[in-house]
Amino acid sequence: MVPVEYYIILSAVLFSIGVAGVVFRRNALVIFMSIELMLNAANLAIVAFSSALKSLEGQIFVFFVIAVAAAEVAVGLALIVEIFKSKRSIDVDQMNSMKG
Amino acid sequence: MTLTPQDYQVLTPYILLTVWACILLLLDLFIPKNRKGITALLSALGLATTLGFTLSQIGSEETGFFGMVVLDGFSTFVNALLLVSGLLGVALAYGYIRRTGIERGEYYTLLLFSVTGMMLMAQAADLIIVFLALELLSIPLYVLAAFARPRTESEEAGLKYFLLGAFSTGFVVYGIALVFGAAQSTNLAAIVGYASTSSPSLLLTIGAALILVGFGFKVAAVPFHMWTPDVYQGAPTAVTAFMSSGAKIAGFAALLRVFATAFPSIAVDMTDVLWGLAALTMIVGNLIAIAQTDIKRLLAYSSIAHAGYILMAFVPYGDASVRADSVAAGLFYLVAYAVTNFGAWGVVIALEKAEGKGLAIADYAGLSKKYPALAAAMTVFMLSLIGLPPTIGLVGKFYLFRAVIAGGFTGLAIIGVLTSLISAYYYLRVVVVMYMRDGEPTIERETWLGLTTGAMAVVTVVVSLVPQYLFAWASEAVLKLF
Amino acid sequence: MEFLLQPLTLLTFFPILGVLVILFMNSEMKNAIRWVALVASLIAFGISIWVLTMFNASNPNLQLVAKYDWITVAGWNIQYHLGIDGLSILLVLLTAFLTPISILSTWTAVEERVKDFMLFFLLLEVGMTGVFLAQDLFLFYIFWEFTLVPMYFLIGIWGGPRRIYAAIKFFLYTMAGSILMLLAILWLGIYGGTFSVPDLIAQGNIPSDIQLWLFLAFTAAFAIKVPMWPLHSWLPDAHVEAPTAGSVILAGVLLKMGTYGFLRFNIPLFPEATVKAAPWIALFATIGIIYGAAVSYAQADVKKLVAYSSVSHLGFVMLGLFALNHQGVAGAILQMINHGLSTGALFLLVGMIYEQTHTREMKVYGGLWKITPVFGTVMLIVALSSMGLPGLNGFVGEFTILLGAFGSQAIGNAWYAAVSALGVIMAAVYVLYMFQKMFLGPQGEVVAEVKKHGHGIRDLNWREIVTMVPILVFIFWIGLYPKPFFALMAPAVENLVKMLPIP
Amino acid sequence: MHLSETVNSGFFFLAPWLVLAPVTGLLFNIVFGGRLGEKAIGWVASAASGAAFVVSALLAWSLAANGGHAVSVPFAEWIHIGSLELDWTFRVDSLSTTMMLVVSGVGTLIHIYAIGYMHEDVRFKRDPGRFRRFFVFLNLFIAAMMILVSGDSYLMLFVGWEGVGLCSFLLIGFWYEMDTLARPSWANSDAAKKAFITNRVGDFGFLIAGFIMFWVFGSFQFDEVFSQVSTIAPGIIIAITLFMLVGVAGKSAQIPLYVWLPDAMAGPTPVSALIHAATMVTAGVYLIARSAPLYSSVPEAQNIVALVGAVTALFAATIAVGQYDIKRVLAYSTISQLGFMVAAVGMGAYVAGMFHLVTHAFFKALLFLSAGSVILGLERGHHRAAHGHHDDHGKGKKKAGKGKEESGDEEYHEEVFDPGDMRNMGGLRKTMPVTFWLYLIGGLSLSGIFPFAGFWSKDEILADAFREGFTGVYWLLTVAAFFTALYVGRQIWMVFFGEPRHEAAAHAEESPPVIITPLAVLAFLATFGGAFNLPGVHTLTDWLEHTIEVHAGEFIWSVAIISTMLALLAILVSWLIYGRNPLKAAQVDPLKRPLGFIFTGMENKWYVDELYQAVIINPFKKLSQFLADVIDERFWHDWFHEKVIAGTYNWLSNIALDRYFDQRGIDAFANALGAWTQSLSAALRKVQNGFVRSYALSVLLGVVVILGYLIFK
Amino acid sequence: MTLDLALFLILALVAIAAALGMLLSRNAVYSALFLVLNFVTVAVFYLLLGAPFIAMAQITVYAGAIMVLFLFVIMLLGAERLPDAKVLPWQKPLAYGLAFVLAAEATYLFVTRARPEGDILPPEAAVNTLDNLRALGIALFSDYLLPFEVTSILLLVAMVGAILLTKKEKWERK
Repeated sequence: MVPVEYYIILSAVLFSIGVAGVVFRRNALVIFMSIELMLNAANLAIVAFSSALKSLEGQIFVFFVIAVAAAEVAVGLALIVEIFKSKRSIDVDQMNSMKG
Repeated sequence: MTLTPQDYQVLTPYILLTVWACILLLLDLFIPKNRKGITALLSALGLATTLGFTLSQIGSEETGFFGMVVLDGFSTFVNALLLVSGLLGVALAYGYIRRTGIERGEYYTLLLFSVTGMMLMAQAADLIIVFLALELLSIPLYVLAAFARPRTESEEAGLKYFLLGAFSTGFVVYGIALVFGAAQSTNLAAIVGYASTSSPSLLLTIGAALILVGFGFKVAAVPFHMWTPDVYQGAPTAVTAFMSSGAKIAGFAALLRVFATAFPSIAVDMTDVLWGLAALTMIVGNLIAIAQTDIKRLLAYSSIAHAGYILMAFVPYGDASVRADSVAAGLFYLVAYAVTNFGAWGVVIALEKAEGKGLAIADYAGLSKKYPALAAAMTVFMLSLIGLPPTIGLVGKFYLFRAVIAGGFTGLAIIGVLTSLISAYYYLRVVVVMYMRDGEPTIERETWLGLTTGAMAVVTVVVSLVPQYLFAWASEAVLKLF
Repeated sequence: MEFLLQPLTLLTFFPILGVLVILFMNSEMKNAIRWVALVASLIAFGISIWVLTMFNASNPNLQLVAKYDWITVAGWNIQYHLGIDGLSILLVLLTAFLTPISILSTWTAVEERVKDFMLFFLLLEVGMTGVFLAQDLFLFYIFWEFTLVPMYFLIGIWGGPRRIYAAIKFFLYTMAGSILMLLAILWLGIYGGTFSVPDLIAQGNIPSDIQLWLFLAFTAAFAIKVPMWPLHSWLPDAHVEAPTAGSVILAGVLLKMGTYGFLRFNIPLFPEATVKAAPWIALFATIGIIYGAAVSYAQADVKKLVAYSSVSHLGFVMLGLFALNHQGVAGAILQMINHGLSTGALFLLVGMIYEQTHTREMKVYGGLWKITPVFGTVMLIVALSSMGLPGLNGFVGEFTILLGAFGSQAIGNAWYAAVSALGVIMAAVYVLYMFQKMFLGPQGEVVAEVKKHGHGIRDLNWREIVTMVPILVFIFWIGLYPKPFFALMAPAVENLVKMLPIP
Repeated sequence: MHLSETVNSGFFFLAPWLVLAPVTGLLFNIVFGGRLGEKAIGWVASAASGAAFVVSALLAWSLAANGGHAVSVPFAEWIHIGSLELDWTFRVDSLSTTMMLVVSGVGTLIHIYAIGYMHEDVRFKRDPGRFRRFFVFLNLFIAAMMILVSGDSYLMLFVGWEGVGLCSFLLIGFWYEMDTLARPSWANSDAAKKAFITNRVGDFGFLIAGFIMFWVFGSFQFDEVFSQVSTIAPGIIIAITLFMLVGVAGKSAQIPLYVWLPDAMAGPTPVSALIHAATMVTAGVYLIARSAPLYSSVPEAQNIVALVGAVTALFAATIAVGQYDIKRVLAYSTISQLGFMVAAVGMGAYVAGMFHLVTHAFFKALLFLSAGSVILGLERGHHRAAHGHHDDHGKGKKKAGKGKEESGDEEYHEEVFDPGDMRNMGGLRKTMPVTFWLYLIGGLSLSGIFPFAGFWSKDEILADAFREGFTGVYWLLTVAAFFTALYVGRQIWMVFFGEPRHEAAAHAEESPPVIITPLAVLAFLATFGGAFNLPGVHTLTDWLEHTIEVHAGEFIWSVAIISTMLALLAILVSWLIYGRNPLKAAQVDPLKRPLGFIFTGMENKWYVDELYQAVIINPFKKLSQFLADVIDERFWHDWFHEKVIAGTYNWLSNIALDRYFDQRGIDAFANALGAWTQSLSAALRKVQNGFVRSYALSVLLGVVVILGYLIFK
Repeated sequence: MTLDLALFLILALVAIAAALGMLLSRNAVYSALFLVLNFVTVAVFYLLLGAPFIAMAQITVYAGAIMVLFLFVIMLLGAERLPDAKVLPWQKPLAYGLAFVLAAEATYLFVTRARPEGDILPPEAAVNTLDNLRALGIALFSDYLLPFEVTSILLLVAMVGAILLTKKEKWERK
């Protein structure tokens, strides 16, 4: 029997790794992947809770999260591709024409 | 388990607008490229119709779709405000997107979809719906921000908004996960039911805090605000105008709905956090605004600062004796802010030139001589943003600070007024330039733009003289919320 | 209609009619615009006289009250509530009196954007009158803040070389104070359940420790406006840069809003705190009197000199108010009027000469009396009034103030009054210095300079004399026969003083 | 509680016309003067003053008919607030009528004299506006003086008190654009300003006295105050009287506030005679006499007043000896004589003081007006001589004599003749005989030579001092009397005897009748004025008895003999020094050698002006400058408000400098930024750096902090 | 240590290692592949937690569709590697630090302050129970009909947006 907090801690660690990726990677795609990792970690937590609470609600929520993630990916990748066309780079550090 | 007409009635405006948007998406294909004005008109028609339905719902109280959504005074108030914002967004965009060469029918469709997301957010009674609505309002905005591609700034704005938005969504989802873990449900009513039977759990608090991060991001509260100036600057101005009001209204509506309905039990902790956020937002927003030379960035920081003011209204949400008044004050201020904000952006749009020219504050020099009415309108908006008579901004601040003081947060109120003072400095600069500098500005004369701006100026002044009806509505709206 | 025909409503908002007319006039019709503005302000003055005739001086309470519910939803209790009593009637009259005079003074001084100027000026009148009449804190606050806006434009658009700086400074400083007052107003509104000043005074059960805080918050607003030392730093900038009419109104009326605020709100609303604070206010007032006078003397710019002299004069007013006895308060009210008249007149006169010479450096003047005898004489009278020569208005005010302060129980010792009396000497020093440097002595270089460009310096013309004569009449009237003026305020002052818990 | 009655009989109802008559005159001249000729203006003014005299006389007659009981004539209410009740009420009693008569009488004479004098004055450039202005001021003065002497309360007295101060200012600075020698200069206006401000210092004392009075007695009205004297602690009365003394010292030119009076000679001569000798300066004496019940109740204060008067009398007399300007000698003489009066009233010898006041008005007015006549004569002579050949006597001497005031005008190279410098005179006895005799009468009267008016009045003061045991005061005054005779003798020898030391003196001319006639009247009074209060007759004493508590002074032979002997001795000494060997042109004063630095001290007025300059005026200027430039401008305005407040504003908001925007206005705010704040703000600016990663970091930071707070709270 | 726990720990290590791999790989392709590994591991967890439907969705949608899309874009743009740059040197340590603090806070929270209730059932109890799947399906179309529909709209909007953003056509400017 695995206590639910083990899963939650695992998800928190994964989530933190995702956060770290967003914060310090420069590659827009990798950043985006890190965000997916964050969502994934959250999903893990939900499913774990769902399992511990013997509730289906969590699983359904995860289902919607996955769907939304897909929608986000569509838009996000389109944006990245588009910006690559004009900048010839997906380094987010290049995208600082506005600041201050 | 079947759906009844009541269920649909709860969501009539949303469904109406969604269906209309889908139809418009198709219709647009048949509208010739040079007559996209028709799309604009049609979208406005849709918004107006929906607004009519929404207004007819005043006084209705329903729950629908198995507790997923509610219809109450609050949602009606917010929906009406959102629909008006949508209408104004269309009116401001009409000439603008044509002139800047980005006229596409999808602009309006996306705007409609975004409004549907916002409305759903106001009606959500389940965290799942909150999450979905958040995405539904955001994704069109990501696209709209980048709508002026391949202009670098626009694309950058889109990407920044998207990456950071998705980042913050990650926190929201994790927050929902924790709340679910703590309260065994994502339904707001169920959560509050759980919280009332057991002692408040820290897990719930942390989950709520993470959800707060997501809302904080949407409403541009410090420290989740940093996307705001860049996105506002880079996005097409008409989009910025819509986004700065609409997204903020929706964000606050959801924040209020979620916190007031689900989390009163952890109010003690949350109040501290909200206090800090509000104070920080007012301070940082106003301070950085002073340094701006670009009117769009200036207004962006201004919108951050105002997020802080509105946040103040939510600080005492757990205190039963004052929260109704306080939240009503927040709603009123949202209206004041939206009206003023649209007006100010209208002026900005009028002065904007191709390629992002005409956006420096210095470009406003001499406006009062050449276009006195426009300058006067801008002055009214600036005064309203400062909170000076005779504008709705003053009445709003009065209402707001009163609620805050009544809640016992005098310190916060002091920060609020002091930062208002700071804000006077940068708003006045705009006035200084318009009235006390010489220059030869040119403006775009567009009927809808002019009408919108003028109407907003009139509303700003007139409502300040007879604010009681709006007051009454706002306080009515929150009565059944708690 | 009944609402609009209330005398006080009419008085407050009549200038709006002028604003509407001017709004639809072509901005090229400069003279017509001037006339419209003048006539509008004169009619407003007429209304103020009408109000005066209806005013019952022996009644200490609010009169001619216009009271309507305004915002009474959601636990709000805000009324449209105007009223006049002995504390405010003189200031209302002063406002209505100085506005046409100021407008008249701009006839040739303002040539650019006449339309805008007159619009702002009339709006300013609305705000000022409203401040003196409002009896609801919310309404008061609206008028109070509203006066900032037109004045800001008047300084910022038609001012001197550093006008924008001065305008912003004026705006920010005064706003800084008033927002703290806003909080106090809100607190009162919540605590008392109403914003009506008479009701709040009647309730009057604010705990004394809180009274002190509220008192301080109101003081922040009013003290900056007055301005009390050491918060005066905005004043010289604003005065020097403002156009003549702006300076006149600024000194004549706007500063009075501060002292009036103390009188109308601080003292009756927070009597305990008032009594506690009286010695401190007296201390600052005394410092202000001496400091303002000394600093005036060291100025090279005549407008700056007059500006600093206001610091000194308003120190007297504050000293009188916080003597908290009949003499002090009545003297202070009268001195507000006196200062409005004399300092207003000084600014007008300085403006008249500035229009010709375009310099305010005193050292380039000299011997003007010989060239412009009428101007010199008028200036002399006004200057003497300003330094408090008996027989002229300034004396009556300053004397009663000092007399009141000298024996004030609230202040507690006579030293403040005694030291303040030194200010009378110092007033002579700077006023005479100014008069000597400009009007006496050999002819200064500016005379020749002006001659080079045209006909030389001219004496006052008819319009300018017409501008000055009413002020001079009041200077003598108040100096020789102030009875009617005191009679107007006496019952109200009596009432005010009586309610204070002076040990 | 008015002790004085209000009477409807007699001419008392005319009392307001004391003031209204001159006011009418001045208003008439203001309104119609522009169309009148010089003469008409002058006569209108004189008539107005004359009318006041007539009213005074009628009032005196009515008062006498009323048995001398004081009468109040209410005119109008003035200030009524709470317990403060001030009215415009005239008071007719023996003391006030005495003053009224002197003021309006002497005033009228001087008005008439001025008609001629002003016309003759070289500074008068046939400017009718100036002429009119002069008479308007004179009438204003009479009006103010009448308010002063006829007021029924201290406050009304104060109104007149300040009013005459104003007139003094206006008239001293009458030739405001020049100095006494008609050169463009600030000197006259400086003198005027000095007079006003010094007077105001005195008024400060008066005001404080008034404040105490009000809060102690509850009134300013004379009778009400006096009736309560006995109920009040003496300490308070001492305070009142001493503060009042400050006022007296200002107005009546006593130590330490006398310094303005010599400079006041910058005014036209009639002004010197009227204001600065006969009337205004005696107001202080009147005030003390008026306040007799107060002073009499506190001997300590009396001592101080008497001492101040006596010291002033001697001190000023010594300075007078060292002066060269004919009017300046008289000015110091006036101070000295005022010292006598103040000493007298201080001792409680009110009658003696008032007596001396009256006689002094006669003879000092006579002296001043005669001096004016001399000056005019010299000017005429100079005018004639100038047509002949050039003369450079004046320049070198003038500098030594005139002292400081003119050192500022060094660049003024045109040769200037000073008609008032006694070193330019000599031998005028021959060219101006009438003036000489008149002057001589005045001089003898002033010196206290029997039987001239001055003898009687001065002697009464000395006798009272002696009798009342004010020994120190007595001796001081006696010595002062010696010096008085000495400078009078010196003056007369220098001016009228010997040979002319200047072309102008040689060509001097006698003055016209319009000038001489008033002099003759005054000379008559100066000779026989002693009759008003001859020992044993006591007319004035009896008269004043109705108002103030008096005692008839006895004539003390020893005192009279001592003072007369001393006076004669002084005249002898002056003859030995100045008469026997008349001064030559450009010769150093013969007293200088034997007296050395003492005489230098006298010449330079014991350096009191310099002392005040160094101790009071310069520090005040410095302080003002310091407050204005350093405290207000640099510290408060520039540093605190610009740097600290505005700078903090900018620093907080990271405004490095808004270059596009506003260089002059707003950036004045920003420009106040210090270097360190700039570098800090540059660091702050980096936060909003445009990098998505950093923005995300900000979000993360927020999350971490919030979670940390909630978890570890 | 039970078998469950051992399995969990091993998988957890793999998941964390894969996540770190994604985080630290210089090459975006490796990152993507590491992420796929992570997703698969998490899918196993889902199975362990008795959520087979979610596990399948994870594999197909995430590991399958989404990550393939990622890889596709990476290849398309040729953006496997970014040239080195030395901007924001303070960013990286700060990012690590804060992420570590976040993880630490979370761990602390879950371990000591707010231990979530309940234990995970053995997978056998949940896996392959048809009831479970059926209930899920029914719920999705009854109670959760609205979210479902909203999601469909969301996907539509995303599609429109994506098309709009990548369409070749350039706007002609006036």
